[in-house]
Amino acid sequence: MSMFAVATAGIIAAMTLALVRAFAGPSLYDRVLAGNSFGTKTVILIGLMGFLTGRPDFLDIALLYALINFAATIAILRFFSYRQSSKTRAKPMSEGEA
Amino acid sequence: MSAFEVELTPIVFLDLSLLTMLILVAFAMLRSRHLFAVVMLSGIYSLLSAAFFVSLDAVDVAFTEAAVGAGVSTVLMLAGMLLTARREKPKTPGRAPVALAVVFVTGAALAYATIDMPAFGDPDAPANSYVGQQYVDETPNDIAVPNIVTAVLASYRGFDTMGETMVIFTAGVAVMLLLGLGSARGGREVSDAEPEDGEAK
Amino acid sequence: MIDWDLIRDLLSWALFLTGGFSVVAGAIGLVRFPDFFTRLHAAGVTDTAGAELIILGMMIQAPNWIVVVKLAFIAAFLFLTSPVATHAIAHAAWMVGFKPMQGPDLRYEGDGK
Amino acid sequence: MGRFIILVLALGALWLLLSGYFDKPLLLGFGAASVLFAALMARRAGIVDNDSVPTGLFPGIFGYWLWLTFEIGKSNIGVIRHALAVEPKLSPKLFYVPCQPKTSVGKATFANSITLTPGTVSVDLGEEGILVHALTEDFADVGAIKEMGDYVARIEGSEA
Repeated sequence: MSMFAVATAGIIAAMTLALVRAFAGPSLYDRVLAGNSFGTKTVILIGLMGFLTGRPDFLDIALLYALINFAATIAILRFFSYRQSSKTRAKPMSEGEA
Repeated sequence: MSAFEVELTPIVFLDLSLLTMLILVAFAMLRSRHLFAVVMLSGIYSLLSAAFFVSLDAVDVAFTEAAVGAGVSTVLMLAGMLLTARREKPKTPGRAPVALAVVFVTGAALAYATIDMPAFGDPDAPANSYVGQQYVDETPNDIAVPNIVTAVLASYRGFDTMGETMVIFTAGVAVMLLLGLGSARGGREVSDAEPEDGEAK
Repeated sequence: MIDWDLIRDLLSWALFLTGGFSVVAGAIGLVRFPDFFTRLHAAGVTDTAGAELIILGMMIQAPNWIVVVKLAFIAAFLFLTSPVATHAIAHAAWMVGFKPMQGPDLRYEGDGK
Repeated sequence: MGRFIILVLALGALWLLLSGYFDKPLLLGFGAASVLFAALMARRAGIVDNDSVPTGLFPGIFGYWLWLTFEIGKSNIGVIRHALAVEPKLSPKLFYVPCQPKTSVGKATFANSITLTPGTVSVDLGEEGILVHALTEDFADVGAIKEMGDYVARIEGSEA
């Protein structure tokens, strides 16, 4: 039982728990949070995987994942705020008409 | 050809748990009627499958999966959500025996086909026994690119991946046009609608 | 004569154990805590203590300097981006009108008695 | 122009450290070309300013990071205790903290430091300061958070 296996087991357990939160919700933002947290765990998992197989050369991918996970979270939230602002802009107009 | 000898290393446990999580996420996506939840779960699905690709040594596929699956397609699906409702219409429980039968027959055929496959990493497998070793040996001398996958794709297979190269070339040209690199002045001057913003910056 | 390999192993065992423990504890908090804003704090534990400790443990075990450098970049990148992502989620929820639970009896504001 | 040179040097160092090639002319040439391309694009987009190349923060930021690491460690223990407690006694609280740093980089550093220490998350930046959500009353320690802001204000330098 190597130390990397122990850490990997911890990450897998935490991933399962994050999945529970992503399934349960209840709100949209809970799911985004769970997804972001899941991404961080994936980054560490890929790093650990390299050490488990004795070839820690795949860290470039972990680095790329860290970048993409961040960019994707920001993109999703930008999208929500865009949707929200278009909604609030539409609202007073329809009220004014009514 | 080779008997299945399953050695329970940590990597096997890792693969098993990744696959289990993939199945769980897939079922949750099928069950959920909340479309935003489905989009977020599909992002998680991409992350999981990318991790699984890394475990299978398919690093280049994992790269693509991470960029396209977890990044671009999530945003595209969200953009698609703008055009539709937030919840899926409840539908009558599945009555599609033909579809189910097709899925089962295809799945069984695929599972049957894996029996003939050589074991993972078998030195006598077709993939390892013909010219593969030669490429591995010669690439560092032929081309000064350290990544053999890149060298094979861009150089040795330059002709049969011509279509692929064309796509990349087209994408590059499109990016250059968007950035305005073609014009001598470096793009048109674009002024902001509100002058206050421009001054504040 | 000091056995450097043993010290290295012991050190990274300690880092992996504490790091793995923090990751799991953060995930437990992510599931257990009552509302969205409190869950943010639990996710923060995973992102800071958990991730950085495990990466530090890997750095100690790295076979050559380039692996150390890459791990250092991952650590620095998580250190710089995780608060931005957490804040972005919190701010987005706040702007939409999510109100956090407040006070020791976990009541929403304006919820009445 | 000074900032541009610093950006090129930083990107070049990043490329060298991540690739690990020091003796292959072809690859080094590609690396130099990509570094220059990225830097020129950043310049053309007009984002080579104090926000993206915060030269004012150095070198004081290293001491601050060291100090922050200990703060993060302390508050992590607190949050983990609540996460694993049989009956967690949470008392979430929203409150404003005055924001001492004046530059945009300083404000961002301060707000991110608040978020980075578990137990407190910065939610919004308004006229009254930074709106902070804390997990319990203990974490809602305005004095300690203000201390952090003072530290950032000391090292932030000027906007120029």
